Amino acid sequence: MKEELKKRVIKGPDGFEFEVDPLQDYYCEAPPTVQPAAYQKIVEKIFNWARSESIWILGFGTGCGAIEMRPLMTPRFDAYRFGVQWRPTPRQANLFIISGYLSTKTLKRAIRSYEQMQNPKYVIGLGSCTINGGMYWDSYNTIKRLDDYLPVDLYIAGCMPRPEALLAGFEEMKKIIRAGKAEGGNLYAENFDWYKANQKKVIHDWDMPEHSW
Amino acid sequence: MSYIAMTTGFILILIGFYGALTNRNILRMIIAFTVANTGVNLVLVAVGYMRGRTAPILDAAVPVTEAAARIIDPIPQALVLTAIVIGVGVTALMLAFVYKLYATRGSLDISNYTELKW
Amino acid sequence: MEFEWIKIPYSLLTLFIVINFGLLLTALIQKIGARVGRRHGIPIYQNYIDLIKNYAIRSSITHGFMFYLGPVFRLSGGVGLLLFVPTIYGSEMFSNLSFAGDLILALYFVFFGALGMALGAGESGHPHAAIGVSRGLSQMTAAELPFALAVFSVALQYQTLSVTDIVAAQQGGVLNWTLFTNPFAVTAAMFSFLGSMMRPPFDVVLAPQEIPIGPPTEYHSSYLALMQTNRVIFPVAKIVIYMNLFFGGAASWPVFFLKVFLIYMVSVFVGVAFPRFRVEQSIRWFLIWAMPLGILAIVLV
Amino acid sequence: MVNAIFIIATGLGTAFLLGLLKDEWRTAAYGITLAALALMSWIAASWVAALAWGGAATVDIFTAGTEPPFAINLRMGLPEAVLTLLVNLASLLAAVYLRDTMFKQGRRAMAVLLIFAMALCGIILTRDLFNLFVFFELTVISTGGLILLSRDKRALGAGFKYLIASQVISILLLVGIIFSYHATGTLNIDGMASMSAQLLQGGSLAFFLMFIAIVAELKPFPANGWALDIYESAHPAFSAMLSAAAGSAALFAVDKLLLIGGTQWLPVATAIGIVSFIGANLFALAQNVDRRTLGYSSIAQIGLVLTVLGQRDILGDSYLYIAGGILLAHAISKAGLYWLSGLVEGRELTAWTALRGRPLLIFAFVTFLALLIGLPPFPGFYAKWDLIHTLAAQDRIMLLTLILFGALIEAGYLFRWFGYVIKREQTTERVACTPHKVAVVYGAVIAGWTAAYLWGNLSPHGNLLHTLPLLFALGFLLLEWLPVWIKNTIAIIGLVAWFILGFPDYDPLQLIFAAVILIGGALILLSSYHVQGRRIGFYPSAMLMYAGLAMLITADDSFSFFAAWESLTVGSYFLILRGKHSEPHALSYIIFSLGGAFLILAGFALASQGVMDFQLQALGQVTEPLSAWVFMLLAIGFMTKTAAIGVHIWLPGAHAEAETDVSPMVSGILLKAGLFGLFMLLMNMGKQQLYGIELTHVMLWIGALSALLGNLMAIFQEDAKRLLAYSSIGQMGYALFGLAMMNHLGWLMALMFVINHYIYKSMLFLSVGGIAKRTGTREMYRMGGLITLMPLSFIAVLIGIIAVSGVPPLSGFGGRWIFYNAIMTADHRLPMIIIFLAGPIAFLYLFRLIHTIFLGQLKDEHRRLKEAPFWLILPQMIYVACLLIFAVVPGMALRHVDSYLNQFFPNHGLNWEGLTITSSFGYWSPISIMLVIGTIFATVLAWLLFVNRKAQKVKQFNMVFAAERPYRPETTHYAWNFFAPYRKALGFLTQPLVTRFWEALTDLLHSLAELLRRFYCGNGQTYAIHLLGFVVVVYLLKVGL
Amino acid sequence: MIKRLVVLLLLAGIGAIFMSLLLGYTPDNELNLTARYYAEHTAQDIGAANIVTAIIVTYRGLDTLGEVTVLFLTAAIVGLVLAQGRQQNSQRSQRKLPESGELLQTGSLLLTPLILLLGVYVFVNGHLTPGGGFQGGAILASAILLMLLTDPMRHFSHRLISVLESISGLIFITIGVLGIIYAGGFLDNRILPTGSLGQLFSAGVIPIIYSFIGLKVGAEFSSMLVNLSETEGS
Repeated sequence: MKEELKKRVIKGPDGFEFEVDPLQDYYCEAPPTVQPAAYQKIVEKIFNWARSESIWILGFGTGCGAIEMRPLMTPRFDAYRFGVQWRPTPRQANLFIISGYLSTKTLKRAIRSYEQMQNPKYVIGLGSCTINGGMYWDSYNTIKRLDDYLPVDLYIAGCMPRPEALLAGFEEMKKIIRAGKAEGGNLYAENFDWYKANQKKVIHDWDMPEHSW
Repeated sequence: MSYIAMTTGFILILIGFYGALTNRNILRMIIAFTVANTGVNLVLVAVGYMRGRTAPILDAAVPVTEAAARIIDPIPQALVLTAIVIGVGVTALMLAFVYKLYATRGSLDISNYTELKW
Repeated sequence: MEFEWIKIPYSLLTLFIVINFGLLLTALIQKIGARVGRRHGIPIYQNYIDLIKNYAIRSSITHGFMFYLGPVFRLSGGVGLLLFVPTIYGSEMFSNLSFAGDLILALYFVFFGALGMALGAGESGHPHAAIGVSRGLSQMTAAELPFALAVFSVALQYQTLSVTDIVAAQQGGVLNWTLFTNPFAVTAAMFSFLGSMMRPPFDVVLAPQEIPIGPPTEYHSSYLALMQTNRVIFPVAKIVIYMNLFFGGAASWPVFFLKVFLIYMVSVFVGVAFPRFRVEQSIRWFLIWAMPLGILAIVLV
Repeated sequence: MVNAIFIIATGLGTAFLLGLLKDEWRTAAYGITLAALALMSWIAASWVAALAWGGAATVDIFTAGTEPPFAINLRMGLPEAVLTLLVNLASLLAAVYLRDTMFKQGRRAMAVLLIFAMALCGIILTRDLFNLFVFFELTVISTGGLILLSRDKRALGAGFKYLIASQVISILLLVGIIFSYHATGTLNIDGMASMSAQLLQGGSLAFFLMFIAIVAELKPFPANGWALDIYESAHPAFSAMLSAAAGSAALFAVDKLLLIGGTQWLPVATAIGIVSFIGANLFALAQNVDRRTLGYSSIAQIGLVLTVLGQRDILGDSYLYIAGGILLAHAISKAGLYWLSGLVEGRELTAWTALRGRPLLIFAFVTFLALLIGLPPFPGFYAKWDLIHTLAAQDRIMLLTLILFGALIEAGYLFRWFGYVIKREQTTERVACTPHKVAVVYGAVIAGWTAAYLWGNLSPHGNLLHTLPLLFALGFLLLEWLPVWIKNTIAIIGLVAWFILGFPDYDPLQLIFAAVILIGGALILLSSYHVQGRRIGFYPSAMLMYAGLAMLITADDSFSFFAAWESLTVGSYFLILRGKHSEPHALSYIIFSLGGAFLILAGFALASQGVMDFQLQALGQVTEPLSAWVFMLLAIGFMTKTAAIGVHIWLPGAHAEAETDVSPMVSGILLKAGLFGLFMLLMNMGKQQLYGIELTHVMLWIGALSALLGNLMAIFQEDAKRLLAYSSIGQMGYALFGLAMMNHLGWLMALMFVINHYIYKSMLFLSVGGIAKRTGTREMYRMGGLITLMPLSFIAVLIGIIAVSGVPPLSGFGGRWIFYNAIMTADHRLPMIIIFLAGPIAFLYLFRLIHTIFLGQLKDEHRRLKEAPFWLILPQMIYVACLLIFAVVPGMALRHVDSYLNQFFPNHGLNWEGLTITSSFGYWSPISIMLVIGTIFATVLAWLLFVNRKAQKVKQFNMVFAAERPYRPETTHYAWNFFAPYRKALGFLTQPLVTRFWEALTDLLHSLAELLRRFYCGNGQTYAIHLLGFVVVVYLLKVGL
Repeated sequence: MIKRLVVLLLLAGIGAIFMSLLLGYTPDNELNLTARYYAEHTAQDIGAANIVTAIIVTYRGLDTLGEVTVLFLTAAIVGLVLAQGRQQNSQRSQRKLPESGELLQTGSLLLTPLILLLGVYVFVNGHLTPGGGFQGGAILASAILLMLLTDPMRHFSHRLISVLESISGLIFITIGVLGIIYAGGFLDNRILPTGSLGQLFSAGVIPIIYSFIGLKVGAEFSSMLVNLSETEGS
């Protein structure tokens, strides 16, 4: 446990002493909950359509694949045509692209970012490394199977896949969303303990709350 | 006559002042002041002097009826007496101070008594 | 001008028109920007989808009372600003709620949304939000100055503070526009306009990666949807003021659409051509280049 | 009536009688001494009574059964009676005070004391020159003896230096006397005066020598080193006598001598006096030894009286009143202070902190300082008023300036001292409180107040001690033993009652100010209920301020206006000084305020041109070349109070360091005094031109610059109260600007600012004060995230900042709207630019205020904070309600004022018909705005509540932090140097140039004093040289050249 | 050096003042108003042959009272100063002084009574001849000085001296006050008949006053001398 997260005794301005437990006082402790779909099917359908046509990607490059995302913004590929755009903050993003191998160090950050995204949220594993570890299958420092840690909706295989493959992936993703099958967020909430156990297995210095709101 | 006395008086005053202002020894300063006082007294008397007249004592030589024409001005004489006595008093007081100063500090140099300043 | 109940539906109508126009306009502008970069850019209806999607996000968090109210302030500010200014000149229908106050009301009401938003962003506790607010407010104060000078100049020129009267004074031909009768004021105001549109070179407030989009960094889902709504209303409302003050106003909706678009394009022309200013640079820029024009406008009027 | 010669006979006889007693019978000897002094005092007192009230005439007392000029005669008139009473009373009290020393030293010391008193009476009574000399020598010698009473070893050296100087003086005096005698043939003063033509012909050297010798007895600056040494080292009781009694007697001697010298010697006295006054005051600045400071002050005061003596030719009937007032104030206060110094063991000025545990002694100290400085209602105040008026009427402007300058310096070091006493850390020094010594000090206090009452009664302007508000304030001194809540209730009732009483007589303008001051003051006082205990000193000061304010707005003539002004200044100074670290700020406040007050005094004096009962309306009748100067002086004076740029540097510290409930008083209410003054001024004088420059135009620029720079400086403050204080500078700049526009709406705007600024600044100061109280800091970056813990404070601040920034729908917008309408008709456009820039900047600091305190990250140590105390919150909530109401129906207060302003500016008023307020240019409908915005806001909020009903409440670290998490709240709260880009761009404007200017000025004065006082090298011989040098220089200046 | 120069310059200035006084001085040819009054009225009003004495004791009696007080004060203060010193040094053993010579001892035995007598003569005749209380008193004191020179260890009664001094002073004042009651004013000498000019018992109370002044002055000088000598002796 990092120093700043340990309990500490604090003296208030009036001289009154009390204990501060950062994990409780500074972080929301509630576990994630399953967010139901709209009551009306038709409404949900419309919503899913809108979600599929407005995919906001979290601008977070976790590995070498991040370099393949840049061309998507250029005139050559112009992903904006498809309603795809990048957001700098997880709060506003819907889609998290894990771009290539994910070191355990980065995993921690990836988990945090993922948990801070709002439901519904989607994960795309980009490249072979996210599927089975790829060429780093025996590395001490990368995770092998992304799905154990975050609910992946779609893998795009390749080492690395070209931007065109990504575009194809987006189209695929849209289909899944429209079909109402992209419920990764709820999956994560349902199997929260399982995911946490997996995550904690590889992340030894777990210095954050259970769920990063 | 009165001019001479007066001039002498003034010169004595100046000498007294000079002595008092340049000697650092306190005793010398006091003596210088007595010189100056003497000069003042001389000036006082000289102002009252009138040529060819006599002391303002009425006796056979100066009958009451002629007094106004015969005597010199008596007032400066009265004044000078007072001045002398006062001078004596102040001098005595200064000496007492000097005695006390010397007893406490063992110095007669005026420039050593400058602990109060600014 | 007195209040009548009929004004309420009329105002709602104005609002409806402007929201739709704004959604399309901003998409169009973005598309134009994309074309400059030789991209296709977003579809013209993309804003609608984004808006629906944001309302469709199922979960949300709140940092507290002010955080919650921030977007409400923001949108109220935008809507209020729009409705306090008569949209169409000569139309009783679309003079909206301008009976409540004159030009000064509009000028000061601009701050209402900004203040609320800043407060909401502040309560998120995010330092980047605070930095963004700091930059935004700093830049705004400098940018407002030439505009205020220009408005004062125009008010002096027409001897009135009523927007309707100012528009009325500009009728009867293009040459009667303030643009030609008081060019310094208009130039100063247009400089100020650049600064208030959050487009380059004055968009360091939102620096997307340095301080992830600044004040709204913690906002999402329906909060963001409200802010998006405001994002389409507010520039239009603002441009309406410019249009009324400097460009003869609009007597009909088509003219209105055209003028708003053209005025908006001014900031696009500048924006696509110039890189970003730092905040202190933009403050200096406004004080050195825009303010003297405003002073000239005041002195010469 | 007992023959006055018995004063002398008693003194001498008793002195001789003491020699008969055995050395051991000390109690008897002491008793006799006291009895003798009491008898002498009684004789003097009976003469005072007879001459002042009994209608007795001045009596000449012959000796030797011969008529003057042939024998010595004495005279007993009113001045003589008062002065002998003063001398004898001082001696009597000194004797009481010296009890222990007297017992130790025996009958000789008592005899010397008696002779000293007797000799001083002799100096006062005698009408014979040589006799005067004899009595002078007697005082010299007895001084030499009494110096020895001191336990201080250094006193001996000081005494000797004194004797050296006396020798020189007596030599010169004797030479002068004898030649004067020779020239006139008489030694009688009156006789000589009638022959003065004869005396003064041929260079008048004889008179010069006499005059300079007697003047040298007054210890004029710079020939006075020995005197200071005595003041410093002698027994305080003796220093008291030397300063009070001997100084007065010597002054009276000079007065007599000037009878001989006639008018042509008056300028010499004036010059020597004024040089002493300024020089000694200047040197006192650099002093930190109490008795020496008092010594400098004595010299200064005597110099001032000498200056007054030099004005005899123009003062006429009021000569005695003025000179006497200043002299009496000086004598009583200096004696009292010296006696007090005997109670304090340390000799540093700061050692007087020992007084702090004793409120009565502090009261005594305050009384003495007030007497000395000449604050109302003490004699010095009346005297200074008349003096300055006469000087102005006679065109002695230079002298007037110098006197006021010296008085300012004097007030500076005295108030600094007071600040030390109240605020400095207490040293280990104790107060040696023996009952008889304390009784003597109280005796002086009583004398001081009696003198105040008497002088008030004699004053042609009416007695200030008869005014109800002042009495009410002073009455709290008697209630100090009560607990706070009782006093507070009385105070509130008093304020409200005074408002109700005065209500029918106020015109609309006064009504607004009265409401802000009295009702507003009562509201702020509500917050004072949160204080426990007795809060000694608070209520008299606060009520003094309110009394001053209440009197100010109803004042008709210049005197009552100025008296009220000084009262409120002093009261507020005491209030401000109560803050924890407010000592230096309170000092700069009082210095600037007094400086401003002196300008006002000078302005009134110039305007009145000798008219005693000068009505404020008459300001309008002042004629051309003069009126501009009057206007300028008054305007600068008033602007000092509103803290216009250039004279603003006192405000931030004073307002920020004051106590929680004092800050709103001094900011919300006190600043309005300056505005009221400006209203009064502009109403009566209108536009003025000086060398072709329109002065209101200059004011316009000053207002605009104040607004800009005040706001700009506010945004860079880390201290919340300081921020508010700078904001006040800006706000007052706006108000000043509005006034200076000289049109209907400008004034209306200024009035609106009066109300608005009161409400929101009081509210903000109260909330910030409450928060500072809870968090224990005023630095905003140390706070943060308090919104959930202190929601009510947050609401107050939120409403406050919306109101200040002028954002609709709250009342601040009304002010802006009127402002825009006002500038449409203003003559000058360029200052508007600055005002335009200032407006949005206000937004910056306001946001910072609310953000860094309430939003952002909550700190560890603040997690358990409670909401501010109820009594702090209550007025805030009332203010919130007021702001909302005022926002909806501004016409409630303003429409009356608006129509009132029609008499000054008939054009461009507002139309208040119906719900919409219309001007010639635009319109504004507060109710509609409120409704529209409310409706839109509610609708949007309802919509958000609907779509966002499931929002999860998260905590402060649950945020996007670039995939990391925050470390500590301190490092996550972006608050310090919040507007860094602004500092980069415009920070150069906030260079503290003004502060540096004033600091350089005070540094200059201090280092000048520090450097020049080296001149007093401590060597008695050098002092004698100084003395001779002084004589020669005066000779060269007056006679030779 | 600079100091001397400054002093010389200053004195040049003072000298210039004196010089112009001197140059402006013209001796009177006849008595001025006041002096003439004294010359003409003293004999008749006061009855004193010595006009100066009349002036000193009566016309300017208040001055004289002051003078006496000066001496009284000085004596008191000198006593005060020296008494303090003595208190500190009283522990020390007294210094041994050499014997004064026989000539001095014999001479003083012979002269002391004569001197005292002369002193008394001088002050008793103050209103007739040059001299008076002050001169007489000083002469009296010189006798004491002679005695002290002869035997520095001689002890004088302080008490006696101070009683003498005080009583003389008190009588002076009492006579002055009696003047208010029985004659024209304070210190008026005419409470007793003025007698005939030139007689010993003439000039009202002047001889009495002058006698007491003489006693008082003598006592005061003596007191100072004694105090000084005792301090020196310790």
